[in-house]
Amino acid sequence: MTSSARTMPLVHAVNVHKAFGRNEVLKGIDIDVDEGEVVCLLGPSGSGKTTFLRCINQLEDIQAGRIWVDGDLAGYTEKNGKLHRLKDKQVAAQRREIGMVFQRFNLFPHMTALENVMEAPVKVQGRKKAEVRAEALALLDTVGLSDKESAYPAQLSGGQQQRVAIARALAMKPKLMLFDEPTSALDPELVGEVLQVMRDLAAQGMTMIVVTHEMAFARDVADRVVFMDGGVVVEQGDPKTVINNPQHNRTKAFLSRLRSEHEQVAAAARDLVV
Amino acid sequence: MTSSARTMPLVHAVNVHKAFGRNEVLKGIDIDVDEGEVVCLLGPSGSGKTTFLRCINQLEDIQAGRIWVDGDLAGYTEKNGKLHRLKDKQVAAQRREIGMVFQRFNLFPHMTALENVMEAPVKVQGRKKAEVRAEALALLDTVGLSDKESAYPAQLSGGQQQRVAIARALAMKPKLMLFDEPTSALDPELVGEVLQVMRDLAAQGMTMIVVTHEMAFARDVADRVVFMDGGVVVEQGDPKTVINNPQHNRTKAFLSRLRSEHEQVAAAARDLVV
Amino acid sequence: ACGSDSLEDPGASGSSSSATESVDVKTDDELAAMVPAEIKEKGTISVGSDASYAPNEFLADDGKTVEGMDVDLFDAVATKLGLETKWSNGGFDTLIAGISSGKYDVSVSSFTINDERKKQVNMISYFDAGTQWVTTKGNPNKVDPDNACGMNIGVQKGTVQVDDLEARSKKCEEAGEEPIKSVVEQEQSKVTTSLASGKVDAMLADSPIALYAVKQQGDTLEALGDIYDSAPYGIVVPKDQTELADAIAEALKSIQEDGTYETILKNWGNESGAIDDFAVNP
Amino acid sequence: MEAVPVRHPGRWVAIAVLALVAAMIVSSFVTNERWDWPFAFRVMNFTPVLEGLIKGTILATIGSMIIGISLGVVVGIMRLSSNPVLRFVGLAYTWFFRGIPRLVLVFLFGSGIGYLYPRFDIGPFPFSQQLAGFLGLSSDLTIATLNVNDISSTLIWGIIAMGLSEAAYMAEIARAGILSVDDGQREAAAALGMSPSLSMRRVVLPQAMRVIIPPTGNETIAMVKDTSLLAYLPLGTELFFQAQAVSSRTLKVMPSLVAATMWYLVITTVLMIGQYYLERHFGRGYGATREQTTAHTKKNRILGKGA
Amino acid sequence: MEAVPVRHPGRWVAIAVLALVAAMIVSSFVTNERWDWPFAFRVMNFTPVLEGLIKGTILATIGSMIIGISLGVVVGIMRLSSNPVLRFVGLAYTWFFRGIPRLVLVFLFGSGIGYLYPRFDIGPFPFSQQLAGFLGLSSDLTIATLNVNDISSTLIWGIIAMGLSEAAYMAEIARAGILSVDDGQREAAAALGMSPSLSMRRVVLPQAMRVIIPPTGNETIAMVKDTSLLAYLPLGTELFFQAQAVSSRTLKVMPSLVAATMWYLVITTVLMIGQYYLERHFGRGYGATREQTTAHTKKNRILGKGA
Ligand SMILES: Nc1ncnc2c1ncn2[C@@H]1O[C@H](COP(=O)(O)OP(=O)(O)OP(=O)(O)O)[C@@H](O)[C@H]1O
Ligand SMILES: Nc1ncnc2c1ncn2[C@@H]1O[C@H](COP(=O)(O)OP(=O)(O)OP(=O)(O)O)[C@@H](O)[C@H]1O
Ligand SMILES: [Mg+2]
Ligand SMILES: [Mg+2]
Repeated sequence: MTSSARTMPLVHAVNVHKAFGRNEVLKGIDIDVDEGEVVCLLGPSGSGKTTFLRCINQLEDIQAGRIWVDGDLAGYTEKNGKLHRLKDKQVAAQRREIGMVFQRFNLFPHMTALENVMEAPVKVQGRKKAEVRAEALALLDTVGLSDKESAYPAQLSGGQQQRVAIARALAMKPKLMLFDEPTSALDPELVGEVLQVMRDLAAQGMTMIVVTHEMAFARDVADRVVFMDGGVVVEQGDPKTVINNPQHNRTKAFLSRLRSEHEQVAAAARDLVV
Repeated sequence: MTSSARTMPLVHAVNVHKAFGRNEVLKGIDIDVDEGEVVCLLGPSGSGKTTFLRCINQLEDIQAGRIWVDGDLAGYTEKNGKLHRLKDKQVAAQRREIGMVFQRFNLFPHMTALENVMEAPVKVQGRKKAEVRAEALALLDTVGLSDKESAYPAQLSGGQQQRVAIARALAMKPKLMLFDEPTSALDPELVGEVLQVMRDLAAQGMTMIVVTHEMAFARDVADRVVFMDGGVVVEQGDPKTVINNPQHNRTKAFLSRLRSEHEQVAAAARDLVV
Repeated sequence: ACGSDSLEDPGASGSSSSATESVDVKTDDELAAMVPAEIKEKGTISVGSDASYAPNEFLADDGKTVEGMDVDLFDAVATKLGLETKWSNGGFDTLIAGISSGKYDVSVSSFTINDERKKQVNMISYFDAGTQWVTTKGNPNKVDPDNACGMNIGVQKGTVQVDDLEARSKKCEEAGEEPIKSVVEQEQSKVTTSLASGKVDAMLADSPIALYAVKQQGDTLEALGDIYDSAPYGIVVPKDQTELADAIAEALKSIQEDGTYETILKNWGNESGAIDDFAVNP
Repeated sequence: MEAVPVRHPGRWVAIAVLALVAAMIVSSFVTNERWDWPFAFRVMNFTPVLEGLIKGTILATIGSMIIGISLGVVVGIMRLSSNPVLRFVGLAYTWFFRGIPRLVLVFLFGSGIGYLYPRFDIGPFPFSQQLAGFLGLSSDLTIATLNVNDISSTLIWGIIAMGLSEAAYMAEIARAGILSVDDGQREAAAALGMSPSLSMRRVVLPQAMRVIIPPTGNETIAMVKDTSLLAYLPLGTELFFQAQAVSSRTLKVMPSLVAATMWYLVITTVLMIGQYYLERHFGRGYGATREQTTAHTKKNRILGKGA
Repeated sequence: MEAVPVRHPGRWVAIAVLALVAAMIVSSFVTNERWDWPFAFRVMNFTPVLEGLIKGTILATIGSMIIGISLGVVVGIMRLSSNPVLRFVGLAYTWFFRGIPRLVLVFLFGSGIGYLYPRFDIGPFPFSQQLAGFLGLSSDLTIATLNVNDISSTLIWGIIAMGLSEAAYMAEIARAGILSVDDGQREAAAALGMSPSLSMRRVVLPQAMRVIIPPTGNETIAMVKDTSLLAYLPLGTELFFQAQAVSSRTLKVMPSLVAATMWYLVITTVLMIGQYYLERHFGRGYGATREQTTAHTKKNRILGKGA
C-alpha cells in the first residue's frame, strides 16, 4: 500500500457505490483529488454530494468500490486478497487525517469556542494542554475570533459558529478538508466571513473538497469543479469551462435553473451597483 | 377605540421602546402599515427587526409606547385612563388575527403537514374538522404541497417545511402576516419556492410585514421598505428610492456592505447569463 | 462521639426499672457432651432472632444487642451446654432461611409451634404463650372477647391470633351477626398504636406481648379477660440437627430443675407461661 | 461490501461469561430442590394471592399512577411557572413528598392521622379549636367532623397516599421533559393564538413524552412493587403480603417469595411491552426510537430536522 | 409599562387554601402532644440511630448509586447497541432487575443464596456438579468453594444488591438521555477522530446529563429510603431499622417514625441543593435551567441555537 502512496492522489475514489435500502444514491463514482487541490462539488439536491463526502470520512459504509485517502484504503485492510474491516480505533485514526465541516456546524454546545477547538488534539491525540491551547488561540485568531474564546456556541452568531467549526477541524492538522455546504445555513450577511476563511485556507495550499452553491466561490477558488447528478459524475473540469460551457444536458439544465435564481439577484445587484 | 378603528391603519405602532435588561433594543419605533400594504424591514444584524416583529405579536413585552393592530391596543385595555393588562385568553385572541412565520419554521414535529395546518382552526377556533380539513388541503395545494399532506416535518425539505409553516399561519385567516427572514435558513435552491408563495400572497392583497435580506423581493413586491438601525427607523419609503438613493449615512453604509456581497454574486451570475 | 446513648428524658429522674433477680448458671458436662462436634468445636452457637417483639426479644439501647426473656432463657441453656451465644437480629422471613443455610445454628424468636412448621424444622417447646385481649382504659366500647361481632380488632400478621379472630368471626356470621373486622398490621407496635388511636376497639396478642403493652402504656390501655388458648413457643433447630435439639431439651429441663427457668420468667413477669414438659416436636 | 468483519474477542468473552452464568442459574433452578417449584406454582394460583394481585397490586398501581402522573405534571408545570409563589409551592411539594418515606406516609394515612387526630374537626378557620380552648369556650367552632378511622383502611385511601407520593417524583420527570422541548414550539403555538394551557397540552407535552416515558416506565414498575407497602395501611389484599402470609405460616419462605416475584416479572413484561409501543407512538415524526432504523434518523438530519 | 396586572382570583384562592392547610398542619404540630416532639428529637440524636444514618443509610446510598449509575449507563448503552446480542442482554437485565422486588433481591443476597446453595462450588463448567453426581463421581469437579454465609450480611454485599437493582432503572434513564442528544454531535465527534467510547464520554453523555439529572435525583432520593430494605439482609445498622427498633421497644411509634422522617427530609434537602447545582453545571451553554433567565433562552434561539 505505502509503495503506491507516493504516486496516488491524496483522495483516490474508484467506482464508489452506495445505496440506502433499495435507493441507490451513488452509482459508481470515480474522483481523484491531488494534494493541494481545491475541488468543488456541484449538483442538484439529492444527487449524492453529501453522501459522497460522508463516504470519504466513513460516516457511511459503501457497498462497492474503494476509496484511498493518503494511500490508505478507507475502512478496510487487504490481507491475502481478502478485505478485513478495520476496528473502530483504526477507523478513528484514519478520520484524524480528514477534517470535516458540517452544514449545521455541530459544535459541542457544552464547551466554549476554545474548548471545542482544543478537545480533539488533547483527548484524541493526547497532546499537552498548554501547547494545544496556544495553537488553538492562534487558530481562533486566524478565523477572526480571537475575542470569542470563552463564548459558548449558543452565544455566537451562525457565521461565528461555522468559523469555530472550521478551526476545530483544522486543529487536528488534517491533510484533507471536507466542507458540506458550509454557508447554506447562514444569513446572507454572515456568508462572507466564512468564505473568506476558506479562501485563505485554499491560498495556503490546503487540499479541500467543497460542496457548495456559491458559484462565485467555485469560480474564483476551485481548481476543478465536479458536477454530479443522480449518483454519477456527469462532468468535471476547469470551473469557468464547466460553468460557462457545460457539455451535458443535465449540467445545462441545472445551471439554467440556478441561473434564473441568480438573474434576479443580479438584477437587484445591478440596481445597487449604480 | 372602535370609533377610531376605521381611520387607523391596520398596524399603528407609536414610540415603541424595548430593552433586554440594560440593552435598549428598540428606541422609539413609529410604523404604520395600511391594510393590503406589503412592508419590508431592512437593517443590519442586531438592529431590532426581529424584536419589533415579536413585539407586534406580543411575544415580547414593550416598556413604553403602544401598538394597535386592527384598532385594538395590543396586550392592554384602557379603563379610566389606566392601562390594564389583558388576560392570557385575550392576548391569545388578539394573536389569532396575526399570522407569523419564523425563520426556523417551528413546525410541530409530532404532527403531519395536514395536522400542523388543521391544529389551530380546530383546537383554537373550535371549528368542525371536516370543514377545516377541506380548507387545509386547499391551502397546502396553493403552497404547492398537495401531495405532502401526510408527511411529517422531518420528512420534508426546508423549503417545504417553510411553506407548510405559511399554510399553517394562513389557516387562521389572519388580517396580518409577519415574516421573519423566511428564507434565510434555506438552501439557495429552495429559496425560490417560498418567495413565490409570498409573492402570490401579496398579489392577493394580504397585509404583510417582511424582515428579509432578499433585495430582489423587496424591490419587486414591497409597497414600502423601512430601514432600521440601532433600534430606530432611519429611513423609509418607496423600495427603489430607498435602495437606490439612500438619504442617510447608515443606510448607505449598510447597502454598500450588502452591495459588495451581491456584486460577487452578480459577477458570477453575469458569467452564467452569457 | 456525638449523639446520646439514652432515650430517657434528661430532665427526668433516675430509672424506674423494677428489681430483677440475677441468675447464675453453671456448665453441665454431661449435657455438654450431647452437643454435636462441629458446634462444640466452635464453642459458640449462633442464634437468630427477630428483635421487634418486646419483651421476648428486642434491641437494647445500643441498637445492636438483642435482649429479652428469650435471650435470658437461651443464654442459660447455652451455658449449661458449655457454649457461648452469638445473637443476630434478622427479619422473621430471613430467620428460617438462615437456619436452613447454616447462617444460624438455632433461632429463638417466639415461634409458635404448629404442624406445618414442624415439617420444615425441629421445634423444642420452652414456654406457653396464651392469647390476651387488650382494650383502652375503662373499656369504653364495651368489648367482650366472646362477642366481638362487628367490632374492629387489631392483630399482628402471621400470628396465631389471626386464625383465632377468623374463627370467632365465623362464629359471629353463623349466629347471623356481623363478622369481626380484623385489622392486620405489620408489626406489633403498630397494632398497639392502632388501639391507642381508636382505629381498633381492642387487640389480641401473645400474652407476654399484650401484658408488656399494658405495662408500657398503663394510663391508656388495660388487659381484658384472662389468658386462654395457650400454645407452646419453640426453639427452632434445623431438621437434620436432632442431636442438638435433644441437647437443648435436656438443658431446658436442667435449668428448670435448678430454678433458673422460674427466675428468668419472673424477671420478665411471665411466670404464668411456665411449662413442665420440654419436648422436641411435641 | 464483502469483507471480514472486525472480531471483538473481548465482547464474545463477555457474552460467553454471561451465557455461562445464565446456564448456571437455569441449571440450579432445575436441579435445586429447595426452590420447590411445584409449591411456588401452587402459591401463585392460591386464591388469596390471586385476589391480592388483582384487587390490591394491579388496581392500586393503576390508581396511584393515574393520580401521580396527572398531579405530577401539574406540579412540574408549577415548578416552571413565572409566578414565584406557585414555584415555591411546587418545590415544597417535591421536597416534602420525596423526603417522607412511602411507608411512613402510608402508615400516617392509615393509622397515624387517626392516632394523632381521632376526630377531624373541620373548623371555620385554622387554630379555631385551639382558640376555643384558649378562650374557655366549648369547642363549638366546628363545622364538620370526619371520623378518620372509617375510611383509613380502604384501598382508595392507600391509592391516594401512594399517588401523592408518586406525584412528587413525576413532577421532576415532567419538568425535565418540558425543559427538553424547544422554546420555538411554545412560541409557534402562541403565535397561532393558543392559550398557554392548550399549547402545553397539544404541543409541548406530546413532544416531551419522548423524554418522559422511559423514567415513567421506571416509576410504574417500581410502583407495582411499592404497592406492597399498603400492608402498612394496613390492607391485606395485596400480592406480596399474601405471599408472605403463606411463607410465615408454612415456613416455606423461598418458594413463596419466588411465587410473588414470578407475578411481578409477568407484570413487568406487560408494562415493558406497553412502554415499547408508547415510545413508538410518541416517536412518530422523529427518528426517536433509534432501534427502529438508524437510516431514518440520518435522513431526518439531512432533511433539515432540528432546524 | 405601567399597567394594572391581570388578576388571577382562582390562583390566589388556591394559594390561600394551601396556606391554610399548611397553617393547620403547623398548628397541629405545635399543639398535638401525641407528636411528642421532645422524644422525636431524642430519637434523632440517639447513638444507634445516628450510627445507622451514617454507616448504613448514607454509605449504602452512595455506594449503591455509584454502582447503579455506572453499570446503568453501560446497560443503557448496550440497549442502544447495534449488536443484537448486547441489546438483548441489556433488555434482559432491565427486565429482570426491574421485575424482582428489591426486598426479595436483598433477601436472596442475604439469606437466599446461602439457603439454596450453602456452599458455592465454583466448578470448571456449568452443570459440573450435577454431571459429577450423575456419573457417580464424588463432586471433585470443584475449583473453589465460597462460604456464602461469611459475606452475606455485610454492608458491601447489600450495596451490591441495591446497586444491581438500581442499574436497571438507571439504564432506562441513561437511554432516554442518550436518545435526546442530536446525532450530529456523535458524527462531529467521529469526524474529529474520536473513538465511539471517547465520543460517548466527552460529547454525548455530558449533553445527555440535562435530561438524565432530574430522574436520577428521583432515584437517589428514593434509594435513601430504600436502603431500609437492608434490614432484610439482615443488616441492623440502618436509620429506619433503628428508629423502628425504638418504636417497638417503647411502643412510641409516631415520634420514632417522625425522627426517621426528619432525617430523610434533611438528606433530601441536601440532595436537592446538590441537584440544583448539577443542573446548573450541565446546563452551561444552554438556556437550560429556565429558572435562571428566560431572556437567556430566547437569545439562544435568536442566535441560532439548535442549528
Ligand atoms: N440515511 C439515509 N437514508 C436513506 N436515504 C438517504 C439517507 N441519506 C441520504 N439519503 C438519500 O440519498 C439521496 C442523496 O442524498 P444527499 O444528501 O447525498 O444529496 P445531496 O446531493 O447532498 O443533496 P442536497 O443538495 O439536498 O444536500 C437523497 O435522495 C436522500 O434522500
Ligand atoms: N431575549 C433577548 N435577551 C437579550 N437580548 C436580546 C434578546 N433578543 C434579542 N436581543 C438583542 O437585541 C438586539 C436586537 O436583536 P434582533 O434579533 O431584534 O435583531 P435583528 O435586527 O433581528 O438582527 P438579525 O438580522 O441578526 O436577526 C440584539 O443585540 C440581540 O442580541
Ligand atoms: Mg447535501
Ligand atoms: Mg432577526
